[in-house]
Amino acid sequence: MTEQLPIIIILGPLLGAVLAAFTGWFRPRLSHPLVVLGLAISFAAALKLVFIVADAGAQKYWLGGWGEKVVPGQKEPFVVGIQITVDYLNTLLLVAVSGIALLTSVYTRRLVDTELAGRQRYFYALFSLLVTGLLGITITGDIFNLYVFMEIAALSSYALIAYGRGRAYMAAFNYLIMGTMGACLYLLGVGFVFAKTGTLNIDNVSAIIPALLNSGQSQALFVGFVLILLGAWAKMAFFPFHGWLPNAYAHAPTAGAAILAPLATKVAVYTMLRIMVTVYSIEYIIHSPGIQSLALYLSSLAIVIASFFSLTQTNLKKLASYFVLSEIGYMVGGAWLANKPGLTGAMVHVVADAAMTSALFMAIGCIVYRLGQAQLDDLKGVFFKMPVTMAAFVVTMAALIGVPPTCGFFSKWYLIQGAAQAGVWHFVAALLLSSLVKAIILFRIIEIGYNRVPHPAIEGNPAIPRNEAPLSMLIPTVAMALGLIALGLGTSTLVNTIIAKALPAALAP
Amino acid sequence: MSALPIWQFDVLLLMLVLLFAVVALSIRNLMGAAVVFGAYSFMMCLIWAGMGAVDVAFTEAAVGAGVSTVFVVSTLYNTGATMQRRTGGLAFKLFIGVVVTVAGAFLLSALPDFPKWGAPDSPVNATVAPYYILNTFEDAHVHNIVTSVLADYRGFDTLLETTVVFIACIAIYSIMRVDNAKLETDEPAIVAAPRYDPSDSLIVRQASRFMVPFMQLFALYVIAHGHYSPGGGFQGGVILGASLILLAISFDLKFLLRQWSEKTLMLLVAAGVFLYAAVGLACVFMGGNYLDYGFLDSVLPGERDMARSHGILLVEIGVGITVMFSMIAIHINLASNGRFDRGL
Amino acid sequence: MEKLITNFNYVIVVILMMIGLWAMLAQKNLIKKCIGMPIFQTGIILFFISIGAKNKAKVPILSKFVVENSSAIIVNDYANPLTQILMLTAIVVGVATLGVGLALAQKIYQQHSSFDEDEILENQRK
Amino acid sequence: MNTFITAAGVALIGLMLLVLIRAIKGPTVIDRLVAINVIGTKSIVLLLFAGILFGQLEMFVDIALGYGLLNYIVSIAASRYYQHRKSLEPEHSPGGSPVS
Amino acid sequence: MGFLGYILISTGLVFFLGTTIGLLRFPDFYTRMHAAGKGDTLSTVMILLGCICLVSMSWLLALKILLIINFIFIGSPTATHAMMDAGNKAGATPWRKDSK
Repeated sequence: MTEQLPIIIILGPLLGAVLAAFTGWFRPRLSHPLVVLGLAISFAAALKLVFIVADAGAQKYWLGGWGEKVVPGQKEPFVVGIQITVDYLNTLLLVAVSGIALLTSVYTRRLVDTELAGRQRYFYALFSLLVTGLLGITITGDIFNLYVFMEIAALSSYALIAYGRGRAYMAAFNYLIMGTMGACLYLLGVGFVFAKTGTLNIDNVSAIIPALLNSGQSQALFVGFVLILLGAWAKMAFFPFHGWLPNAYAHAPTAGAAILAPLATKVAVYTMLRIMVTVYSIEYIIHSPGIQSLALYLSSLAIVIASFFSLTQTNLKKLASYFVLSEIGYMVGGAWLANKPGLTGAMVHVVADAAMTSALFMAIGCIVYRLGQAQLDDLKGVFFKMPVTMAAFVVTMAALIGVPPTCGFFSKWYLIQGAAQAGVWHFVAALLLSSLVKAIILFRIIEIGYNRVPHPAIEGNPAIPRNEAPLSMLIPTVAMALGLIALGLGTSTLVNTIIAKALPAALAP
Repeated sequence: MSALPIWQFDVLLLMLVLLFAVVALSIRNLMGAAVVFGAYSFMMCLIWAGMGAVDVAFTEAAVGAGVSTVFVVSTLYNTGATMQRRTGGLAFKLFIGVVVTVAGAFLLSALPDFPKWGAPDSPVNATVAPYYILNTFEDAHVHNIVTSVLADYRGFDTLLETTVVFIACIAIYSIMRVDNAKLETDEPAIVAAPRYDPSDSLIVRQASRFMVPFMQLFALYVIAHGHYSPGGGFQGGVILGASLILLAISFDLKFLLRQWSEKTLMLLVAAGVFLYAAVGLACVFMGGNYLDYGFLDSVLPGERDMARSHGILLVEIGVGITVMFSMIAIHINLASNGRFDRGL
Repeated sequence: MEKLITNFNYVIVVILMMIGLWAMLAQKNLIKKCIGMPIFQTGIILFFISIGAKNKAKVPILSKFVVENSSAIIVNDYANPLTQILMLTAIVVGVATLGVGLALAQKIYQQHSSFDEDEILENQRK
Repeated sequence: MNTFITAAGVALIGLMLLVLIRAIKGPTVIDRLVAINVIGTKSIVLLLFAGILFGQLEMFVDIALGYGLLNYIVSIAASRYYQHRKSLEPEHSPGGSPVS
Repeated sequence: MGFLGYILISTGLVFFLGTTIGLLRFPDFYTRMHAAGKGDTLSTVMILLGCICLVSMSWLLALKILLIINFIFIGSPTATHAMMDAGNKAGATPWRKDSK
């Protein structure tokens, strides 16, 4: 049965969603456990595959059994069907996506019951379909199939955002326009690559491309590359296309934002990495220095601008959205450094940032659940009111800043190392600036939440009653925060056993 | 010029299509824009038919020209088709225009790299595609190569495509549906209730009543005959859906909802996807890979190739069910403003 | 220049896509944006179908004659089926996106009585 | 025969272009609707012509049939819009709130 | 038989020319509708009949084209009626000889 594991990763949430759509009409209470079950199956399969991949290398799975066939007139065999691949590059992200989705699905139960009362018939189905799309983008080995998964993820995220009502409709509409534009640009780029190579399978394409580049037919491939890149950038809200993200995530219901914010953008970053590292080669990146320096400047700019705007925000959800934006700058910059530590940093950071953002939004969700809103000024005394949640929050912020034993520190360390090695000092400066800004914000929140009220432990001051979020929310939050530390401690193992092997061999050490 | 069979048509139609696109965007009344956009899709479909892409043309005729125009019209029905004349914003439009022009020039810079239009030995035509053409009958006993590639070689794409329709349906349902019992006060109904006068549409009703059975018969033929001629689950499903939409339009939404309740519709939408996914899963239990219908030969009649052929038919039926009921549910949601009582 | 004439299709494709893209980004009216979206998409679809077209090729459906007499199938007699399948999927995805966009636009209109982006933003600021 | 069909098709497209002028000029939406309806019907004919030129008419007839049916639905839907709403809105209102 | 086909298609094209001119030149919605409704249906039907005569085809195929003709014969006038009704209800003003 192990050879069926890759497809089980997709089928778990897909079938869970379809069944949840059925039960939504008969036994609405049953939808949630079904989705959780599907995600759990998916997570188990992904976890098992990590070990298989670490032992035996990349696993390929051919849908419908249509594998490599000899085509008349061609020397090499080509894959005629759709292939899904689990290799060193995506196996960790698969675990991260399915694991975070599993925890979040447990976590959202109470939030949905209160926030979306009476309208939650299809919420879990859409939630599960979003995860299906994200897992699919990560696992697929076919560039067109990736587009379809992209649209699955996108359509369900528009619906999840629109659950927020009011301003969320406009935010979702803007996201729809930007998202469709991104997907279309991606599809067009795929068209350009397809026109020159004639196949859609990532392995086959990457085998053909070097010969085409050497024979001087590179303009169409270059245009295709740029188009795919722009598409991925629009999907991940990278600097010139970032306008939709803060509104979309801030106006989405908290339960929706908790799954969208950590995963949607990270998977788009993965798409970019996949195209850069596997489909085109890293030499291609190095030999097209024009875009390389442009991308690096853009990522520095993205970090700086997002940091600046995060300083001016008064809403916790919006603040966190700007954090997401600046983290995207990290990953894009790291990838475009195109050297070993830079790429390692980017790959680690994709996983680490998914976990950090998830923990952040979970903590914010707990606060929203109890306080009803997330304005910074309303946080007075929140440290006394919800000490466990706030402890998790502080740990998460520490990880975002990059304090040692957490995972944020290690990925950032790799990134800075890579930038120093490539001599891109503006990127180093942007990274440090962003950490500084996050530290300032953390201290501001501590100031508001801890210092602005009289300390209740001191005699004579009014006691502030403890009022934590319910356990079904608190436990995932704390688990996620502890996971950040665990991930930090395990970083070197992960890098040595898996990520180091995902790096292209041609890369200078 | 290329020597495609009918390049004269192609060149003229391409010009016409550009004109339609510009007209659709420049008409200031949104109803006008929607209708011209429908005609744009018709033209597009002719172009594709002219290039030999009959299935694509069929889909575009059913979807682009037919159903999506009806969707736009029903949206406008609940809102309004007027556009305010606004001054200003010209600088922004010009700026975007410049950006877009630069992007276009960038795209055109790849032009010399492309193989000649219609060259049979271009990479796209010579790399993987010959395999499908040569082996489809042996592998799946299907005449229409497009059907076999769609549902078998690249069947996973089609499963996901069906899922996309399913998602769109439940997304629109969750966005639009409002509880009739407690209409929110913060979302006032802009539109006054439409005046419905059953006496004014006798001719339309009788003509529709005459046409609907033929449409449904034709749609079933399209689904079942998809192995031999253009068509398949998707096109047939859209036409089936369109036939019921026609009933809803020419009679009344209630007329449709009496036969197909909200619950039935939404359950059937999910049922189609479930059927498709379950057929794939059955292949896994029979020992093959996901969606490998060849392994169903012990339950379906015939050898492996016939099992594939029947497997394709099964999943096409699944696609048809999902698409049909999605189209109806989307139309009802858009036309009745999520109230499921009356509308276009 | 010669390339420009032989690849006339691609030029139209690019113009079409850019019209759609311009409409999606520059138009202030939500419905016009929604209409620009499929125009962009059909441009892409046309591009794919164009690269799969073959001179003097028939539609990709095997005739009964070829199948029954098991005569050799000549590849160049049939248009490329692969691009067509990809674009079938793209069309479906396009209409799904259009539907969701229209639903959102309708909801926005209910709140603001307008499809105009500027007016909606003004309303939201109040 | 093929030359004749091609010529007839080109003539049809030319006439469709003229009909399009009515769709552009308006003046009211319902005029555009009429013009588009005519173009839609003629597309069916063009589709059959394409089938004849391909020599595979049997593949194109189904599409033409579907075409005709859907064209009818669009026309009915668009005319229903005006039958129910009962006002031929001006092409644009002079600013301010829309009339609806 | 083929000769009949040529004649039918040519006549159909002439009728379509009439439709187009009518659509462009008539002064108001109702008269344009008159040109479009009648000329369009007739010309389409004629061209389709011409196709049946011109191309040698199986009975099934001919039957399908006859089915298309049937649908156009029912659908097109109904659509015309609906649009006319829509124009009337929406308040399209008829042209009078004395109006400018």
